[in-house]
Amino acid sequence: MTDFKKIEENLKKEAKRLLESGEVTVVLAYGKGFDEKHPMPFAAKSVADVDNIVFNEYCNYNMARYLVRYPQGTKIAIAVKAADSRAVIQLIQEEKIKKENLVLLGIPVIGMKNPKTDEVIDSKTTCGMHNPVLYDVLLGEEVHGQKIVSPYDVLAEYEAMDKDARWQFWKDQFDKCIRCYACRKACPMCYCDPCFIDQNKPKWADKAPQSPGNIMYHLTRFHHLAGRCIDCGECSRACPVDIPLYLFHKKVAKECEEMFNQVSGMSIEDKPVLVNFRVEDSDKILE
Amino acid sequence: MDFEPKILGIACNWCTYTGADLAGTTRLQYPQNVRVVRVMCSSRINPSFIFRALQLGADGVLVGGCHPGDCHYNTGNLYARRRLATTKKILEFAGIEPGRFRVEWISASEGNRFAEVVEEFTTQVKNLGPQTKLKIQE
Amino acid sequence: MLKKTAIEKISQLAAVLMEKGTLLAPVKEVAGHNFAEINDPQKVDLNFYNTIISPKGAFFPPKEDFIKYKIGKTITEAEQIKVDSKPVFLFGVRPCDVKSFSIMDIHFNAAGIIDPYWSQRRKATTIFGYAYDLNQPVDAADFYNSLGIYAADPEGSDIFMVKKDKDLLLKGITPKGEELLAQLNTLVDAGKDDEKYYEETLKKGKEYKTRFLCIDQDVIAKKLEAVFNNNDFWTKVSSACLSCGACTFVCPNCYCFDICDDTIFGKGTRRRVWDACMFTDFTLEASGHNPRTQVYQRLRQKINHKYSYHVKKYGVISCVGCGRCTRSCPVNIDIYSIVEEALKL
Amino acid sequence: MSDNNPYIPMPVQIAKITNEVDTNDIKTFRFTFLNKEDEEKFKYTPGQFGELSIYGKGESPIGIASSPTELGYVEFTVQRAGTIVPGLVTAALHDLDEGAQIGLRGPLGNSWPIEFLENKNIVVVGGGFAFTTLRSLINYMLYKDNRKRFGEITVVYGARNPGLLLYKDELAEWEKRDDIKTIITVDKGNETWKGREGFVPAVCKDTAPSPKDAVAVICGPPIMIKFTLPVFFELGFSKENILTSLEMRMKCGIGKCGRCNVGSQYVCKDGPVFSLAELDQLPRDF
Repeated sequence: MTDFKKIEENLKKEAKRLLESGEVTVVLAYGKGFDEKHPMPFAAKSVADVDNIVFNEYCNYNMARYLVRYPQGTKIAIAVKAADSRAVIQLIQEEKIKKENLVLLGIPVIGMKNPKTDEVIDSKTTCGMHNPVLYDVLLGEEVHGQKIVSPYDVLAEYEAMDKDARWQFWKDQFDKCIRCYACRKACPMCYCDPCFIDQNKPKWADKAPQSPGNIMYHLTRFHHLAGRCIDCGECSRACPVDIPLYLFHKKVAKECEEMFNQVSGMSIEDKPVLVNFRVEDSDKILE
Repeated sequence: MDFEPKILGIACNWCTYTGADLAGTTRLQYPQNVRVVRVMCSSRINPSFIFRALQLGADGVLVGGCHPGDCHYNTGNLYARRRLATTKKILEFAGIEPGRFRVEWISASEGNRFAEVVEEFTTQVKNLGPQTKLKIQE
Repeated sequence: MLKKTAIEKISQLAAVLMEKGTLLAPVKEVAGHNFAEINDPQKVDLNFYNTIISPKGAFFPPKEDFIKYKIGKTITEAEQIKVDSKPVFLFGVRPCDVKSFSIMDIHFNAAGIIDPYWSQRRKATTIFGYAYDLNQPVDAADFYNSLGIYAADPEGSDIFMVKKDKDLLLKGITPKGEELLAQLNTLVDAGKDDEKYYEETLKKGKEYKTRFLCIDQDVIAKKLEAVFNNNDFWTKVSSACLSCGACTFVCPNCYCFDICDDTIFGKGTRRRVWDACMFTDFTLEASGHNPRTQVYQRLRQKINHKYSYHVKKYGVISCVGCGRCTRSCPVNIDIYSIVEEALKL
Repeated sequence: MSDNNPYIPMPVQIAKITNEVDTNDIKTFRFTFLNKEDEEKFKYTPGQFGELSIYGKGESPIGIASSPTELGYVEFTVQRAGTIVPGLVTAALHDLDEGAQIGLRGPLGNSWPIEFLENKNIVVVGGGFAFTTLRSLINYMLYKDNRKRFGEITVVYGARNPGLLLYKDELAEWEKRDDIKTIITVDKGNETWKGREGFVPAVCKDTAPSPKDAVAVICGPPIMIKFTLPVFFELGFSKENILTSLEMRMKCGIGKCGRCNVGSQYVCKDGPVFSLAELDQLPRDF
């Protein structure tokens, strides 16, 4: 099991060192919330802030979400778990941030929990990896010897569904949506301003939270994240009405992986699959 | 009464649209269910067009572009291929019949092919019946 | 008048109410409970702590249609949508949420122009307040005690309900509630011990402690005014904020809305929909100018609106401490902590 | 409910469209009421605004440009918005012809404080497109029954170039009158321009209106306001005697929808007119 206390100590130590030496101006990590179970994303900007840093099994937040908030060129250190490091890589691929401005504090972790249900979420709602893909400093022991669970295993039940039943399932889910846009705001890859749904020319959907607009919003959002979603599960965790958005994102990611043979956020050399092509792509994918 | 599907055709200006023209000028017979919209390139097609078309009552959407390698803008349709393939998968997982969406490469000289594809696709959509899932109820 | 029914038989009561009008009651959903219009009396479920989304939707629905029209027709042919004047029963509202209605009343129903939709819905509705279950632990996010509300306050309800083991005690509070209670024939008269239990619960409610912070509304209003330009403070408390609308949409006291025209197939509807001050385009003017472009400005607006502007304008804090915003926040921003910190400055 | 529903617009007809500027993006629309009783209901004071409402597009809050002394109609000067945010309503309005019917809600907001202005010398400073409600005020004060209620009237109005001046005919008329001092300036003239050149703040400095018993009413782009205010402070105007009109995004116009607040004040209901002294009480959040 992961030693959360040890990681917290290392995180504090590194944050302190980086801020003290002036190597970075911000450390994006996790801070104390109103109780143990509810830590918060936290931006430490001075050595004094470091005391507030915590790390425990409820620190699910993908801190990559906050990277685009800082002006280009800001030196940032960021705590990254497996999926978070993939988000950083993906953002680097999309040229939203530059590697040289970042210090990645890698956190290998196993046993992250959903604070609402206390269940372990490793591969169910997130990508199922335990070790960060890219890091400058590793804050704990790499996790090895775990049974490898495909993050796509949870899809089997839904893929097996009859298409009408699947439609009904998704329609019911989307009908719950209150359009608070927590999903897109929690998503590290959703950085458009304005979002297509907020445009009034063309106006893609009603502003009112009702079925057609909700479906339009979510389907298009899934499309916009195709080949970019790094499966951190933040959208579904953020959702106040618990729409399992991660399922759809996983499915699209799986399909993209099969069609284009590339996993998102694994290498800074890659290009996002949908802004790339190979001449030898097969027409089979269209069938 | 027989079900006559409404089909939105989105055709690239340089190949498929010209191909459709050719089909017309050579007086080829094909079903009139397709309403064609011209775009400059198949890569101009925003996937939201397809979702929106289905919401607004299209029973099927047919996209036509140049053959890979023949794009007027060199690589447009190569991007489009990847993008529209993804669109298809999304429709499928949402529970919408994938048969309602089709992408075909039809060149400017393939009037015959255009007529054939429309014929085929119309029959296919006809068999699927009216699209009621995404369609917004009036 | 105190009446009672077995909680098992709650669906019978629901069925009677459904005959009389529209019944809005908590139902169980995947993520938790929410108020919904009841079509099946079996669906009513009182086994909840509090709903995810506040019951404000009963009077201020997520979308309220004003006018229906056809494109190309003249304006005089547009059709106004009337509010259904059928009686509405809002069943199982926690005391803090009941309090929120009276706060919203000032804005919609008293100050300036009266909002016709809110006021009509309010008139048509009978509120069944429902005391928190004092045997359940209090949620860590709640802080309604700080706003002077207690777990078993019947104030504001027409009928107040208290759970007694397997029974539900119902007490008429207002004449409207008394009258309705007398008509509900599925209920039986409560006994002496029930009366005692009811009274005791109201008393014990005072000891059912949530988080507590001494908030004097004038002090906090002044304080927030004073720290308005303290950008360091606001940047710090908003550094985690994602700027989504979850907190405002679940809030029982947030009333901001947008008026929009939704058109399709040559027809359109002008309606109002919930909007959130946390959205970037909330204050975006046609000129392109936006006074609140930064996250800290928007969060500052939200906190100030509830704890400062509202006090100045309407004389009361626009928050009832139900803890929903904290529970729903994807990043656990806690309005209570922010107020606490602001007071310390 | 129908009669008193504040969200339902009253039907009006476009009686006249005047193209105000060379760039064709500012037009004055004259509306007449389809129902006579609506005209009664639409009793306004200069400085108030209305919500122009086009079904299918939305609503736009626009200041009333006509004066209440002009009976039988109401005028709005509207700029086609859309450089940054596509302005659906204003674009649709600009595409309409005379005779078209739209909706109007109002009058909304407070107004220029007429009682406060009475028996005082009035200095009106306007810049560019923000002159509309000032025109309403000026015409109101110049009306034959009203003129004696006010002291000297000085108008300083500037635009970027002569082609962008609004209400050119009226400006010419005012220049002829002797009960109003009209100073028109443009940032940069052209071949035919014979008037003054220069920025509004500088012109105000030159004109140097006396602060004695005087109130300055200033409306214009933020940059103009920023440089004009110091001039007036220097001249000795107190903050209570400088009035301006704020702009905020609005939707309902009746203080319900909660978006146009500056501090505890709703610009749509408690404003848009504020004195600088009042603004000092509010947080800088606009």
